[in-house]
Amino acid sequence: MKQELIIAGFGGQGVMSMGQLLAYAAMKEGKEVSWLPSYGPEQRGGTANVSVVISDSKFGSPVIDRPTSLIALNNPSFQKFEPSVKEGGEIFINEDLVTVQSGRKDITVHLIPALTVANELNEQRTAGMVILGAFITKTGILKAESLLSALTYLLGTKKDHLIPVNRQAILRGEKIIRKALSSIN
Amino acid sequence: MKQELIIAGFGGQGVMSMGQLLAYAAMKEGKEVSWLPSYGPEQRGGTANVSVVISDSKFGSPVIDRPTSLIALNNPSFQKFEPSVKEGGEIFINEDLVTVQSGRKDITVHLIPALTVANELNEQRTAGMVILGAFITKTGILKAESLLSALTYLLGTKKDHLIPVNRQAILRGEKIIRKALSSIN
Amino acid sequence: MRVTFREERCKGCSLCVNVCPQEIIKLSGKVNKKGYQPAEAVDQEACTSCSACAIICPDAVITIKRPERKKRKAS
Amino acid sequence: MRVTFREERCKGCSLCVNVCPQEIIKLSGKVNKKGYQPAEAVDQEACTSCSACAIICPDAVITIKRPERKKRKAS
Amino acid sequence: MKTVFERTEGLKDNETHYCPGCTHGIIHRLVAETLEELGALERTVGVASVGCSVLAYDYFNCDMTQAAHGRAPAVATGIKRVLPDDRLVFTYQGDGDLASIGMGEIVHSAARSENITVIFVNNAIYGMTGGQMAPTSLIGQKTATSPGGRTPRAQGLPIRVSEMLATLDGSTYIERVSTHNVPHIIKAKKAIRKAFETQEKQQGFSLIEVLSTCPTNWGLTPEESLDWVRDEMIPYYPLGIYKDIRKEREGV
Amino acid sequence: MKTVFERTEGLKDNETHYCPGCTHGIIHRLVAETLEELGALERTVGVASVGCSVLAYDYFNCDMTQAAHGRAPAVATGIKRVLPDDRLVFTYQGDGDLASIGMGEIVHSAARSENITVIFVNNAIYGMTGGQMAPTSLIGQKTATSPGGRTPRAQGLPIRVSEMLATLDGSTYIERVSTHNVPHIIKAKKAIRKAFETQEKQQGFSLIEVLSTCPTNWGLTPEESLDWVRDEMIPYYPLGIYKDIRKEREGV
Amino acid sequence: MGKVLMKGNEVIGEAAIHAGCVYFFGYPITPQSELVAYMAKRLPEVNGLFLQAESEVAAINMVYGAASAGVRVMTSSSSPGFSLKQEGISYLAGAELPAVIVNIGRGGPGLGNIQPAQSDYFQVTKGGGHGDYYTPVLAPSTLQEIIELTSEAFRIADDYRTPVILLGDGMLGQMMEPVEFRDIKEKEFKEKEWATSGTEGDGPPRVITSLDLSDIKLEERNNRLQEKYSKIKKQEIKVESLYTEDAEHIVIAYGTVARMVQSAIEKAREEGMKIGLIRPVTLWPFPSEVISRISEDVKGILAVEMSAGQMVEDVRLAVEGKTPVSFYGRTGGVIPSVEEIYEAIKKLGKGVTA
Amino acid sequence: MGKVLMKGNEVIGEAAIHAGCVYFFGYPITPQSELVAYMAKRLPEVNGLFLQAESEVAAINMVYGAASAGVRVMTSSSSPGFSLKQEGISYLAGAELPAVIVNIGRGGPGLGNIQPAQSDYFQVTKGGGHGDYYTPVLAPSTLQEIIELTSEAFRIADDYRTPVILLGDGMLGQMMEPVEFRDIKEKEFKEKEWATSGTEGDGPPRVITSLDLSDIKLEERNNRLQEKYSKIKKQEIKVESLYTEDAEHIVIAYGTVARMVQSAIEKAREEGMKIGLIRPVTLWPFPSEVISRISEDVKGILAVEMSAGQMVEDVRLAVEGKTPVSFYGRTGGVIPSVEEIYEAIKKLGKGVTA
Ligand SMILES: Cc1ncc(C[n+]2csc(CCOP(=O)(O)OP(=O)(O)O)c2C)c(N)n1
Ligand SMILES: Cc1ncc(C[n+]2csc(CCOP(=O)(O)OP(=O)(O)O)c2C)c(N)n1
Ligand code: SF4
Ligand code: SF4
Ligand code: SF4
Ligand code: SF4
Ligand code: SF4
Ligand code: SF4
Ligand SMILES: [Mg+2]
Ligand SMILES: [Mg+2]
Repeated sequence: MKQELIIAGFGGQGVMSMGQLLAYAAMKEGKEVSWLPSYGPEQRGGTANVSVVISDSKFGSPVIDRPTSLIALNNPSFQKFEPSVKEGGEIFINEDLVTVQSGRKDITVHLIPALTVANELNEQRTAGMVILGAFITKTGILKAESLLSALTYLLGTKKDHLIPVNRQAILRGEKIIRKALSSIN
Repeated sequence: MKQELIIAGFGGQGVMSMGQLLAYAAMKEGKEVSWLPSYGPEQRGGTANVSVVISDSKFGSPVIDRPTSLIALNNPSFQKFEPSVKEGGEIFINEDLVTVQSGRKDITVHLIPALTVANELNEQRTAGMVILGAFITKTGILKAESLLSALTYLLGTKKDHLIPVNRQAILRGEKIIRKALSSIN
Repeated sequence: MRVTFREERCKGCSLCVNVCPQEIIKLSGKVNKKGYQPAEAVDQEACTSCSACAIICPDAVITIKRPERKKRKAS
Repeated sequence: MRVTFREERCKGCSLCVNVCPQEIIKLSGKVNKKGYQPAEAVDQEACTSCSACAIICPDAVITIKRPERKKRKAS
Repeated sequence: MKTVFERTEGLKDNETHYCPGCTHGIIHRLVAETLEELGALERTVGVASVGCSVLAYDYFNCDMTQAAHGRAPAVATGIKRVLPDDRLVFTYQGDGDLASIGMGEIVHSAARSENITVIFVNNAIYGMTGGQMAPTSLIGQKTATSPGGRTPRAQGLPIRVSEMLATLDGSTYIERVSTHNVPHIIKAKKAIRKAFETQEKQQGFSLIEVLSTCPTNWGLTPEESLDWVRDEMIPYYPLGIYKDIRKEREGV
Repeated sequence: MKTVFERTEGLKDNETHYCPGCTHGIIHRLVAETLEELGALERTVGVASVGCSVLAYDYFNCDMTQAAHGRAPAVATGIKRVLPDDRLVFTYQGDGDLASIGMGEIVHSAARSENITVIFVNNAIYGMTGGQMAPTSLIGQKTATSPGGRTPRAQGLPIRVSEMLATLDGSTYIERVSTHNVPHIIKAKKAIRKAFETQEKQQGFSLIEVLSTCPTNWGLTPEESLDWVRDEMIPYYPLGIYKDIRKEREGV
Repeated sequence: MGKVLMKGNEVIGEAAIHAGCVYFFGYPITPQSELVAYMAKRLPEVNGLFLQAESEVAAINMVYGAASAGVRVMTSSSSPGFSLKQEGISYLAGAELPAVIVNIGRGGPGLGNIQPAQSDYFQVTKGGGHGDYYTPVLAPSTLQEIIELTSEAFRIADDYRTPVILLGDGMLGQMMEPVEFRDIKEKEFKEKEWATSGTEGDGPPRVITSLDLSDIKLEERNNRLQEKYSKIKKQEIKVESLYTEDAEHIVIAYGTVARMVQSAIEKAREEGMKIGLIRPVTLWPFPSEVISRISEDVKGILAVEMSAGQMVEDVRLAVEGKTPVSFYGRTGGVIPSVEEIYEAIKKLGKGVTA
Repeated sequence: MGKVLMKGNEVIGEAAIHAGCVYFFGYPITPQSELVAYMAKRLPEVNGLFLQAESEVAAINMVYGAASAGVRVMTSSSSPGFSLKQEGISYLAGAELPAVIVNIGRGGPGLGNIQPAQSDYFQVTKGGGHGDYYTPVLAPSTLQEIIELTSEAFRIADDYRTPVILLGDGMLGQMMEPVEFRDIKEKEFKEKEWATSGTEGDGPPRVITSLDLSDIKLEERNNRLQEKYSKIKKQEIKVESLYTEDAEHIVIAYGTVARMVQSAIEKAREEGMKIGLIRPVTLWPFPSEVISRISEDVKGILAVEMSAGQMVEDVRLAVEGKTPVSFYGRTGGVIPSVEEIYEAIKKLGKGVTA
C-alpha cells in the first residue's frame, strides 16, 4: 500500500503538524515514510503545504507530483492542488472553510465539517484530527491508535490532558466518513 | 640586437628607476622593450631587482631566465644572479659596494667605482647613472642622449637642475668603461 | 462614512481595535480571502476622525474622512 | 661594556642615537650585511645604563648592563 | 466629507507579505509619506535589504534596488555617488542585516558621511529566517539560537547601534524612535522627515533607528508586541536624538 | 655587571622584515615581554593578521595562527572558545586590517565580550600594500589613494576605534597608547599588561590601540615619524583609557 | 537506539555530534536554519559550543581558528552564504586545516530563492575560492545517508588535513524521514601535534599559515597539496551503481534528485527499458573511472541535475566522447518530477542529446 | 597620441577611462594596488569618482549600486579579494547588471603570496559564486592588448547586461611596456532604461533584483540567463592561433604565459619541430570549437599554465579524447621559463602525457 498525500491550508492551520503526526505514526508502524514541507516566507499569511508519502515498501522520491490524496483546509489550497490529484484519488476537505467545488468526475471528494465538530468538542484545534480520522479510516493506511500515540509523543507529557479530546476527534472523523460511505453504497 | 638585463641591489638604491630610464629611452629609440620588477614586501630592506629586455625586434617573454647583462649594486644581488648570467655575458658592478668576486671564466665583469665617482660629483644619487653610462657604452644598446632625455622626462621639469650632473655621471661611466676596455685590449 | 476599511487588505491584527478611543472598531465575523477576520467600524457616528486607527494600521487599510466644517456666516 | 649592539641586526634607524641623553650613540661608518650602517656607542664610560636606547630600538638590537652595586659594608 | 487620512501615493497598491500586526508596514508608510510630501518619489532610489523587508521594492513607489544581505549601505553608496546630487537614496534594513552581517558597511558609510538616509528597523530578532538571535536581541530573550535566553557570557551584549554610530565624526543625524503607539509613530515620522531633509541639504549621513515588532517570532499578539517594545526594548534602547550636527555640516 | 635590559624570550631569535625605525618592532617587543613576564608563552596562541605584521608568527615565541585580512578577531574567537580557559589568545592587527575590512569582526568580538586581547597598531595608513589610505588616515594626509590629501567630503572622516568600541556594553578594557618616546613606550607596556591581565581574569574583551609609525609610507625619517605621531596623530587620537569596567566584570 | 523522525538539517547536526564534533559556528539562512537552531539547543547539552557568528565570513574564520586549535568543528550555510566563505575555505585548504562545511543549496544566482537547487556544484567541486585546491565533497541523498557521510566527512578532514564539504539541497534539509543513529563506539581521535593550542612546554611553538612569500616555497606547499589530492582521488571515491549490469543507457544523478531519477528508472524498467543509475556520492573526487568504464558499454548517458548543467561537465570529462552524453535539468528551485525525468529517459533511446 | 610607458595596472585604469568608465570602487591588494592608486589620481581629473571601499565585499556591492544606477563602473582585486566578491558577482549576474571586474591573480591558495599565478581560472570561468551563471572572461597577454580588451569588456557588459571579468596576473599588472591609446571617437552609450536612477516622472518605478520567490519565476530568469550565455558563446569567442597551419602538435596557453610559450615554440620551430600555439583570449566562452577541430589533425596537445592544471580541463572537454592532452604547469607564483617550456614541448613528440 502507498499513499501520497498533500495537506494544504493557511499557515497556522496546523498543516505541518498534521503531516508530522502521520509520518510519526507511519514510522511507528514500521512503514517507509517521508515528510516534505513547503517552506519559507510565503508561509506567512499565505498558504502552506506538506507532502507525506507512506508506503509499505521502499520508495525513491519524497516529492509528490500527483497526490493520491489531498487534504485541503481552505479555498486557495483546494484550487491549487485539486487539478493535480491522481485519477481515482480522494480529496478530504474542511467543509466549513472550503466552499469551492471540484469539477472532476474521476476523483472522490469527502466533505468533513471539521470545524463544526471541533467546536462541538470545545477545542477548535482538534479540527485537523477530525480530518485525519476520516483520512486514515477511508484509506486504511494507518491505525487510529498509532495516530494517538504519535500525538502523545509530539505533544509531550505536559499536554497529556489533550489526548482524550483528540481521540474523540479522530473517532468523530471516522464516524463521519463511515456514515458518508454507507450512504453512498 | 637584444639585451636581457637584470639590475639588482638593495631597495632604495634606485634599481627600479634605473630600469625605467633604460626602458623609456629604448621606447623613444623605437625599440621593443619590457620592464618587469620584483615586487612586494621583500623589497623592504631586502633586495630588489628589475628585468629589462631591449630588442630591435618583437619578443615574447619579459621574464629573464639567463640575463645577457647584470648590473649588481650589492653583494647579495651579485651572489644571487651571477650564476645565471649567460655565457659570454657581462656583469657591471658597483665596485664600491660589491666585494665578492666571480669565479666564472665565461663572462666579463666590469668594475665601476660608481659611488666614488658620484661622490666626486657631489651627488650620491648619480651612482646609478655612472653604471648605466658604462652599460650602454659597452653594449651599444642605447645612446647616451636617449638616457638623458628619459631622465628629463622622468624627473619632471622641476628637477631640471639635476640634468647636468647626471649627464656628467653618464659620461664618467662611459669614460671608465672605455678606459678599462682599452687597457684590456 | 468617516472610517472605511479596505476589507480584502485587512489582516485582522486588531491594532486598530485596541487603539480606537471611541472603541467602535471590531473584528467582523466573516473571513476574507486571505483567511483573516477583517476589522469594521460598528458605529460610524461615534467616530471623531481622530485617525489613530489609520496611523497604527500596518497595512494602510483605513481611510478617514471628516464632515466639512459648515462655513460660519459672514458676520 | 654597558651598552652592546647586535650589529648584524641593526637597521641604522637612528632612533637610539636621538634618544640617548648622553649622546654617545652614533651610526658607524661601516655597512652591515643588510646594507645598513649599524649604531655603536662611542663612549661606554658615559653611559648611565638608562636603557632609553634599548627601549626605543625597534629591533631589539641593544643589551644594557650596569655594574653591580658594591655591597655596602655591613654596618 | 474631507479626507483626513488616506493611503499615500508613496506606496504601490500592493498587498504586503508581512504578518498581521507587524510594524514593518507602519514604517513603510511613514517613509512613503515622507517621500511623497517632499515631492521626491520621482528622484528617489531606495535600497531593499535582505530580511522580512526584502520585497520592499514591491511596496515603495519609487525606483528600488535589492541589495545583498548587509550590503545595502554599500549599494546605496554606489548609487548615490554616481547620480546627480538631487537624487535621494535610502536603505531600509533590519537589525540582522544592518547590525550583524552588515556592521562593516554601516559603520563605514557613516564614517564616510555618505549622504544617504538609513531606515534601521530594530525588532531585536531575525524575522525572515524564523526568529534567530540578532545582535540587538535583549539579555534573557529566547530565540531559535538562544533557546535558553541570551546571556552576556555566551552570546555577548546587545549592540546599541545609534549610540555607537553617533561617536563617528562622519555621522550627521541619528535618532531612535518607536512605533509602539500613535504618538510615537507621529514622532517617528518627524524623525524620518528630518533625516531625508538632512540628505536634501547635502549634510551627510542620517540614520533613523525604528523600534519595531515581530509578533510572529516573539510569540506574542500584535498588541502584546507593542507593549513588549515599550516595556522591554525602550529601557535598553532609549529613544531620542543621538547625533545632530546638521548645522555644522551646512555647506561642507 | 648586571644585565638591566636584554632581548626577551618572548621573541624568537629572528630578524624582522620591518623597515628601519618602524615601531611595529617596539610593539612586538612589548607584547613579547608581557607574555614572558606573565609566564604565559607556553599557554598563549597569537593571531597574526594581514598587514606588515603578517609574519608576526616568525617573531612571537608562542603558538601562532595566521588569519585572513581583517578576520583575526573571528579566528581568535574560534581558538579561544574551544581551548581551556587558561589559554591566552591575542590578535595583532593593523588599522587597515582592523578598522577597514575587519570592522564587523572587531565590533562583534567586542560586543560578545570575547575574552581575548587585541593589539591594534594604528599607523594611519596601509603599510604593507604601499601606503594607501586607511580609515584612520588623518584629514589632509596624502596617501597613494588620497593623493590630494584626505578630505571629509571625498573620503570621510577618520574613525576613532577606541572611542567607538568603548560604547559597546561588551568591551571591558580599552586604552590608547603611543610609541613616540620612551615614557610612552613604558606606558604602552603597562597598558598591554593590563589587557592581558583582563583576559587572565576572564573579564572579557580588551583592546590596546597603539599609535605607531610608518616612516616608509609617510615619507619621513624614523625620527620625524615619531614627531608626526606626537604632533598630528595624538591630537586626533588622544591617549588614555576609554573603557575600564574590569571591576564589574569580575566573576561574570 | 531506535528510529527517530527528524528533519534533514537536524540529522546533520546530530550526526556531527555522533562524529565527535561539538563545536559549531554558523549564521542563519534558509533552508539550513534548523541546523543552526538544532546546534544551539544540543551543543550545550553535550558540553560543546554553539556560537552564532556575525556573518558567514566570520563563521568560516571562527572555524579556521577552532580547527587550528585542534578540534573537530563544523559550519553550515546555503548558497549565498557559502559564496561568502570562499576566501576562508581557500585559507583552510592552504593552511591544511580539517573542518566540515555544509552547503544546503538553494536557487540562484544572487538572492534567488530558498527552494532546493544543485547549482553550486561548480563552486564546491572546482574550488570556488582562489588558488589550486580541491575539497572533498560528499552528497547524501537520504537522511540516513547523511549520518554515514557526516561521519566520513570528519574522518576525511582529519586524515588528510583538509576542509570537507557536505552538499545537500533545501529538500534534503527540510524533509523528514525516519533515521537510526547506530551506536558509535567512543572514538579515539588522533592527536593533532600541529595544532596551535598553546605549547604547554612541549616543543617549540607551532605555526598555522597559508603564506609563503617565496614562490619556490609556495610551490612546494602546492605540490604537497596536489599529492594529497591524488591520494584522496585514489582512496576516497564513493559511488552507487544500480541496475548497471545489463544497462544500455545510464542516468547519472546525485543527491536528492537521484531519488526522483531512481523512481523514474524503475518506471522505465517496468516498461522494459534497460536503464542503469550511477549516483556519485563523492562529487570530488568524482567517480570518473566508473563512468569512463561504463561509457564503453552503453549507448548513451543522461545526466540529471537541479541546475542548468554542471556535473554533466565532469561526466563529459570522464566519457571523453566514448558515448553520447545528454542532459536534463531544472533550475530556480524547481524539482523535476519523476514523470518528466521518465520522459527524458524515454528520449535516450532515440539518441537525442540536449 | 604616441606611445607611453606604463605599468600594466595603470594601463587597465587608463583603458577603462578611454572606454568611458569613470567610476571605480576598489580596495588595495598586491599585485593590483597601482590600479587603485592610478584611479585615485586620474578619475577626479576626468570628473569621475574613485572611492576606496572598506573591503572587497563593499567594493563589489558599490559596483552593484553604481551599475544599477546605469553607469559604466569597474572594480579590481587579486585572488583572495576576488574570492570575497563571489556573492556580489553572483548577484550582479542574477540581477543582470553590467560591470567590469579585474582580477590580477597571485599565488594561492589562502594568503599564498603576491607572485603571478593563473590558479583562479576555475573561479572566474565556472562561476565561483552560487547558482547557474557565467561571466565572460577576457585574458590579455600584453599591455597593448589590455587596452583593446578593457574596451571590449565594457561593451560586452553593456550589450548583454552581465558582469565581465578581466583576468591577468601579477606579471601583467607589474610590468611596463610601451602602449598606445589610439584616439577613441566619442562613444554614444545606449540608454539604460532599466536603470534605477530615479524615474524623473518618466514611467513607473523600476526594480533591480535577483530574487524570485517563486521557483517557476526564478527558472524563467535562469532560462533568460542561459539564452544570453548561448548568445555570448556564439558571438564573443576570441582566440589567437599562431603557426597552426602545419602544426603537428599544439600548445595551448593564455595570458602572460602564452608569451613564454610563444618564445619556446619559436625556439622549437628553429629546431624543426612543427608546433602551433592556440591562445584563448576569452576563457569563457572558451574556444572549444577551434580546439576540437584542430584536435582531429594533430598528434597531441600540451596545455601550459601557471597553475596545477585548470584550463587543461576545458581543453580536455573540447578535445573529447580525439588526441592526447598533456599538461605542464608551475604553481605558487613560479613563472615557468622559456627553457623548461621548451623541454616540455620536446617531450610532446615522444607521446608523454603528464
Ligand atoms: C549572505 C546571506 N546570509 C544569510 C541570509 C539569510 N537571511 C535572510 S534574512 C536574514 C535576517 C534578517 O533579519 P533582520 O535583518 O533583522 O530583518 P527582519 O526579518 O527581522 O525584518 C538572514 C540571516 C541571506 N539571505 N544571505
Ligand atoms: C582580502 C584581502 N584584501 C586585501 C589584501 C591586501 N592587503 C594586505 S595588507 C593590507 C593593508 C594592511 O594595512 P594595515 O592593516 O594598516 O597594516 P600595516 O601594514 O599598516 O601594519 C591589505 C589591504 C589582502 N591580503 N587580502
Ligand atoms: S478615526 Fe479615531 S475614532 Fe474614528 S474609528 Fe479611527 S480611531 Fe476610532
Ligand atoms: S490595524 Fe489594519 S490590518 Fe489590523 S485589524 Fe485594523 S484594519 Fe485590519
Ligand atoms: S643606556 Fe642610556 S645612556 Fe646608555 S647608551 Fe643607552 S640611552 Fe645612552
Ligand atoms: S634603534 Fe636599534 S635598529 Fe635603530 S639604529 Fe639604534 S640599534 Fe640600530
Ligand atoms: S516575521 Fe516578524 S518581522 Fe517578519 S513580517 Fe512577520 S512579524 Fe514582521
Ligand atoms: S611599510 Fe610602514 S608599517 Fe610596514 S614595516 Fe615599513 S615602516 Fe613599518
Ligand atoms: Mg530584525
Ligand atoms: Mg596600518
